[in-house]
Amino acid sequence: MAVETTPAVVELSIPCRPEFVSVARLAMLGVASRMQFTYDEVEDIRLAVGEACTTAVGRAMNANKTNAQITIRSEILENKLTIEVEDKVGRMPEVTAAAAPPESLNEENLGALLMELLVDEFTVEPTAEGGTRVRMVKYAG
Amino acid sequence: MAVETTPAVVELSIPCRPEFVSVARLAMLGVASRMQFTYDEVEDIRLAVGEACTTAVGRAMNANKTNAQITIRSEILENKLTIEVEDKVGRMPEVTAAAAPPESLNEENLGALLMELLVDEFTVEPTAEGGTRVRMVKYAG
Amino acid sequence: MNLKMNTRSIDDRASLIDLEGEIDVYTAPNLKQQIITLLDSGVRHILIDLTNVEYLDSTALGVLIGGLKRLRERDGSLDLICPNPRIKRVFEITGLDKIFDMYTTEEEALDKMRAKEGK
Amino acid sequence: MNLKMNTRSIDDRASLIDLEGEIDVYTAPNLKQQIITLLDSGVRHILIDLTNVEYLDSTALGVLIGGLKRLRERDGSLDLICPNPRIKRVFEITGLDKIFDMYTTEEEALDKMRAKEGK
Ligand SMILES: Nc1ncnc2c1ncn2[C@@H]1O[C@H](COP(=O)(O)OP(=O)(O)O)[C@@H](O)[C@H]1O
Ligand SMILES: Nc1ncnc2c1ncn2[C@@H]1O[C@H](COP(=O)(O)OP(=O)(O)O)[C@@H](O)[C@H]1O
Repeated sequence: MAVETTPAVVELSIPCRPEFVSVARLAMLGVASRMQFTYDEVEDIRLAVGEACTTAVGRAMNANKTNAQITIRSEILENKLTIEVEDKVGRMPEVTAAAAPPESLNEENLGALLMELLVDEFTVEPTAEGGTRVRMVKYAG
Repeated sequence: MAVETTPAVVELSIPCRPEFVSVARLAMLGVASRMQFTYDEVEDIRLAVGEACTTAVGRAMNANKTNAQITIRSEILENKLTIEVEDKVGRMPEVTAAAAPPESLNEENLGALLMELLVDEFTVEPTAEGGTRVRMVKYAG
Repeated sequence: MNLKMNTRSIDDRASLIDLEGEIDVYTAPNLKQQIITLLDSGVRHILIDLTNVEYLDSTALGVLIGGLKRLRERDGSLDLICPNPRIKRVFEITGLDKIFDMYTTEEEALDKMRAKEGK
Repeated sequence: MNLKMNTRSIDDRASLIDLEGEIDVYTAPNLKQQIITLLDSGVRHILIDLTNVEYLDSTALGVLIGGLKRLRERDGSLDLICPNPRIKRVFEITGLDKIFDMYTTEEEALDKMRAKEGK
């Protein structure tokens, strides 16, 4: 069994605006590609991170806070990738994605549903600064 | 003429190790692709940033400091991209790339030569923390 | 990393939107606008070709669902051409493959759409 | 984003290394090792096919220059197949296109290499 060692850390900060979400996706593609993930798992991670940033951008646009930054922090261990996406633009609304019938899905709960489905662990918590922290864990191999 | 406004900032921190340089390249590809650069200019930026990180990784490996981080900070204005690559792993040696005949080029001065050729402004300075800061500016359009 | 959009008229009630690139929070509004423009011009059957789409997120799904609703309200249709298994998978895991009529080739999709127009 | 390497023997003194992907500070050591292995096994003419290389940096150039020096010291050669203008440009702006023999097709490169072996 692999011994847990100190994780490598990649941290990215982008403006909370639609045109920068692709920067986060590309950076995560780079991180995940260097790990033991399959091609499909790398795609899952790219989409999950894109969704996490997209909810923040949506809330930032509603709150007129597109000057804020989003932080995407990855902790990389041999077979475990932990990603925390943190914003300062308000709380992510409670979502009941899994229960909803497909017809009633809107963008917001679709995003939450995708994140839940694409990673192994998915938690959302409000931050002390009045924002949201999405934490996702994906295991490789 | 375009009015200078507050730049958008993208900041990335990666471990000073060979396998993470591609993460910086991908993130910069994302940043540059969203600006008014031509396809060739985007490639130039990708390579220049790769070279800046690579010199830091080389010095980190020599100094046994691969636990350090490299910071890649981009300031994005409508037609001006400023990139600062900063490390804490010693000084970049003086390079006299432009003067050297091609035969005498080694990896180190090749890297410096490429950076000089690929961006519009290129400066190297030691940091207070005993590292190096490479500053590159590229104008779009 | 952008979205290229190519719209082509099939007949006065039907159009095909050919997409290439990434449909995300940055580019999806362009697709939404295009759907609205077609609707306003009287188009009732829209075929969206996702063959060359290499990324698509919840924003894209939202726009497609919205378009589908609007068109169905007007007895129209919004169908998808989606041979790429990665992209198809996003519809499958969200259950949206049950909401959209999805085809693998343009030919097949056009046949089915003409049938819908017929009735 | 990795480097795929495929080595094929042309004759007992010549080999072709077909590369695909990115040659950078992470992957260049593999190429260096492969060149050294070939040298140690008696190969004196190496042809490197960069057709499917989509990124190459100073580390890659350093390995190629080092290989070229070692082979020339032994009356050998290290030539490049490089049809991709983006990759070729990196050699051109650094002046290295004057140091390496660079070809557009494998056929052309093999012809010239056989001529070198001949003398
Ligand atoms: N005419 C339209 N064409 C395409 N997409 C639309 C349209 N109207 C709304 N949408 C999108 O569809 C999604 C859900 O549709 P719906 O609930 O009908 O929208 P609305 O918020 O206008 O009531 C929304 O996310 C919206 O972005
Ligand atoms: N046998 C070899 N094969 C491929 N590359 C080499 C070899 N030896 C050295 N190199 C690379 O070539 C570059 C310069 O070559 P050279 O000056 O001959 O190397 P050295 O440092 O061994 O004297 C170095 O960056 C090194 O990485």
